[in-house]
Amino acid sequence: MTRNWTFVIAAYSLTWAVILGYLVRLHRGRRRAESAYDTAMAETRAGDR
Amino acid sequence: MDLQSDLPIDAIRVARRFGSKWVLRGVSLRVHSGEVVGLLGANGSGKSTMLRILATLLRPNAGTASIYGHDVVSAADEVRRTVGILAHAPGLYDDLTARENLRFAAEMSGLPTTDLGSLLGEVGLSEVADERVRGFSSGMQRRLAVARLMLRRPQLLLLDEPYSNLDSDGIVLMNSLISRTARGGGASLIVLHELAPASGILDRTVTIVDGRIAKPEKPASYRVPVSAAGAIS
Amino acid sequence: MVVPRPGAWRWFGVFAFAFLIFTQTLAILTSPPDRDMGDLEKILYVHVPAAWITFLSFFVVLAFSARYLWKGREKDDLLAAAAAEVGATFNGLTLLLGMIWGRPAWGVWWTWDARLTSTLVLFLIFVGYLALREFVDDAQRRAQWSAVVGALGAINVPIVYMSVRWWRTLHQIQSNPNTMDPAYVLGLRANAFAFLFIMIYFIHQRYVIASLQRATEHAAEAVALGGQQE
Amino acid sequence: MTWNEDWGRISAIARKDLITERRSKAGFNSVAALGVTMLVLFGFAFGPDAQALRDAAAGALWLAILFAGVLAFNRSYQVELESGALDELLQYPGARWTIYAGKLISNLIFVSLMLAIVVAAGIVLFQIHIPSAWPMLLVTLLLGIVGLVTLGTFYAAMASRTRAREVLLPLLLFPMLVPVLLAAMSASKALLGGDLMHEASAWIRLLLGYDVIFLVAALFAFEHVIEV
Repeated sequence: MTRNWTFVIAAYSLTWAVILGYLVRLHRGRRRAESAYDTAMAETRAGDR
Repeated sequence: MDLQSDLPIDAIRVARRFGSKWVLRGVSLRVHSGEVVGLLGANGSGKSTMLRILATLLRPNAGTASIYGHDVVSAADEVRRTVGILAHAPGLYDDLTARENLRFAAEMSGLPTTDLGSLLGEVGLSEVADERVRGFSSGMQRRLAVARLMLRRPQLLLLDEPYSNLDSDGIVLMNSLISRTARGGGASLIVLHELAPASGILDRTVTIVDGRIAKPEKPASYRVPVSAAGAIS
Repeated sequence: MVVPRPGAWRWFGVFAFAFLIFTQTLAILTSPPDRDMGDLEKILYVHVPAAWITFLSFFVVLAFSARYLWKGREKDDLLAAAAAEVGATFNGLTLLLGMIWGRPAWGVWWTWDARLTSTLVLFLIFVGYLALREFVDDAQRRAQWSAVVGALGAINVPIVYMSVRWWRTLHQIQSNPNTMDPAYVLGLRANAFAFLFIMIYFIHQRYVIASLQRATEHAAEAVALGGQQE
Repeated sequence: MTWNEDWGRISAIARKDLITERRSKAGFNSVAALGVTMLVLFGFAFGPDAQALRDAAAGALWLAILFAGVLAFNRSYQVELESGALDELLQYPGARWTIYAGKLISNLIFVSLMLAIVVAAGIVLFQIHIPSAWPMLLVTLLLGIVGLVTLGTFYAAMASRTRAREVLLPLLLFPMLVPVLLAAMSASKALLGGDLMHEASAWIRLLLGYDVIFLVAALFAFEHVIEV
């Protein structure tokens, strides 16, 4: 049964790697999207003048 | 919408982009019954895009347009019954003969397929009626496309550089179709590069500059060719 | 378009992750080793919830795709896309966890049973869905096409499952909570809820990114049209 | 919008497509040749043992038809995209599903003819004994083709108008076709082996159900696919 612990550990590390990896991806994507949005809004205000 | 909603063309601030590039930035255009209007502008100024929107082939990203009171997005089917577009590409099937191409158009429009021979005669294609379109010159293909337009008798003609590749006979043919449509209460919007072939039939021109209609009173950076400008009036 | 701003959602995310850590610890510590499988059963607490979440998120894709086709609202398109991406992520995870489970339990990395095979086909369907979104540039066209592809793909999933099951009925009958030890059931349910919260948080985050991008385009539109828009 | 008008459009499109295909014979010939070539390659993969060949025959036949079919579906829209004919097609008033129905009919005839050639080649190359239940086999072939063409014609309407049509069509289509291929292969294999387990009829029912579901879905959804 000791051999099975490798599989259990592999499964849990994989799960956390995928979930945290996706979380990081989302956070980066969000930061990029927010800065692009703020830039675009600044241009809009500049265009109004 | 308003009292003039049955105008042949009533476009309000039509805008369209491709990717992030805005080709039309709010074009408002009205065309009245019986009018023949030329649409001018530099290459890439959005003239063809405007025609395609009015013909329901593209949807505007913003703004509205209606054809005889029918919205080009929500009432596209009604618009298609009244509009005929002559696009850049002839839209013919290379492996069908001229007659078969016309018959296909008639069947698709629910029209009788009996008078195709005389129609082909009218555009001067009788002799090649049963030859495949693949061997046609671009002028002959243009004539066949004109015949297809005549077959469907649209109330509103949307013509994209209709004179390109046409000889003088072809130009006369084209102009007679345009003026016949105008006399019958229809209208035409014609994308033009040079005004000369259309000089006798245009009522007015509008110019698209930078995705908008240039104001007629203050001339924009776009110059109408001097030789042609005299012919408008 | 209204841009969703963070607020309560940030706390929801913190809660979802805290809850997941809690339920996984609980499941690992409290579940007794299985008579036949030993400690291997602990994989189930991640594998089974991941599989449930996969199917649930694709049901979400179907729902939003159908509503997009019905009402034509941009929001539904973005939500369907977000759910598809999250679902495909969990789908890939499910498949890999299944292999990690299958190797010690059955002696093979892969077997062609109905659940495994239809999960793989589902993954391929939604890889196609995401590829279609990549390859279509026009926003309206992309929305319409992917809504249709998403809806048809979701319709296909039960048919795939049925056909693969007929093709090969080899493996264990679907385990049903009544026959299982209550200790496992509690662990599974708790983890399923934790995964559900994570899924909701991910879909929302992905949706926020997409709407920010869309709002950026709309802002550029206002500039391009020179204030003719109201 | 009478049924007559709709039928006029459907038959006009189907007739137009078939005439075009007949005149450019190269298209049909090369697609059919590809199907037969695939069979030969499958023969190398599974042969030369006669029994192994017979066991693999049903699968090889369907895969050959599938790959050749994908080419046919993209070609079917290629004709419209050349010289802007699709724009012209969309200019005609009337219901959009008629365009799909017309293309469906012409593709059905096209793929059925191809199937006849591939099956004839398969009977020779894979040393197939024609079973006594051949009418059932014919039904299986037809239902399988209908499923294949229904979704192929539908997805090609999208894929052929993207940058990556060669990759995108199989990527979208093949996973969707899993039930059709499984059912058609299993039923064909069972029937070729004499259907000792009486499983063919269950597969044929599955094929029928699949065909009906996706035919209806495609007819309804086509408008959303072609209009933009």
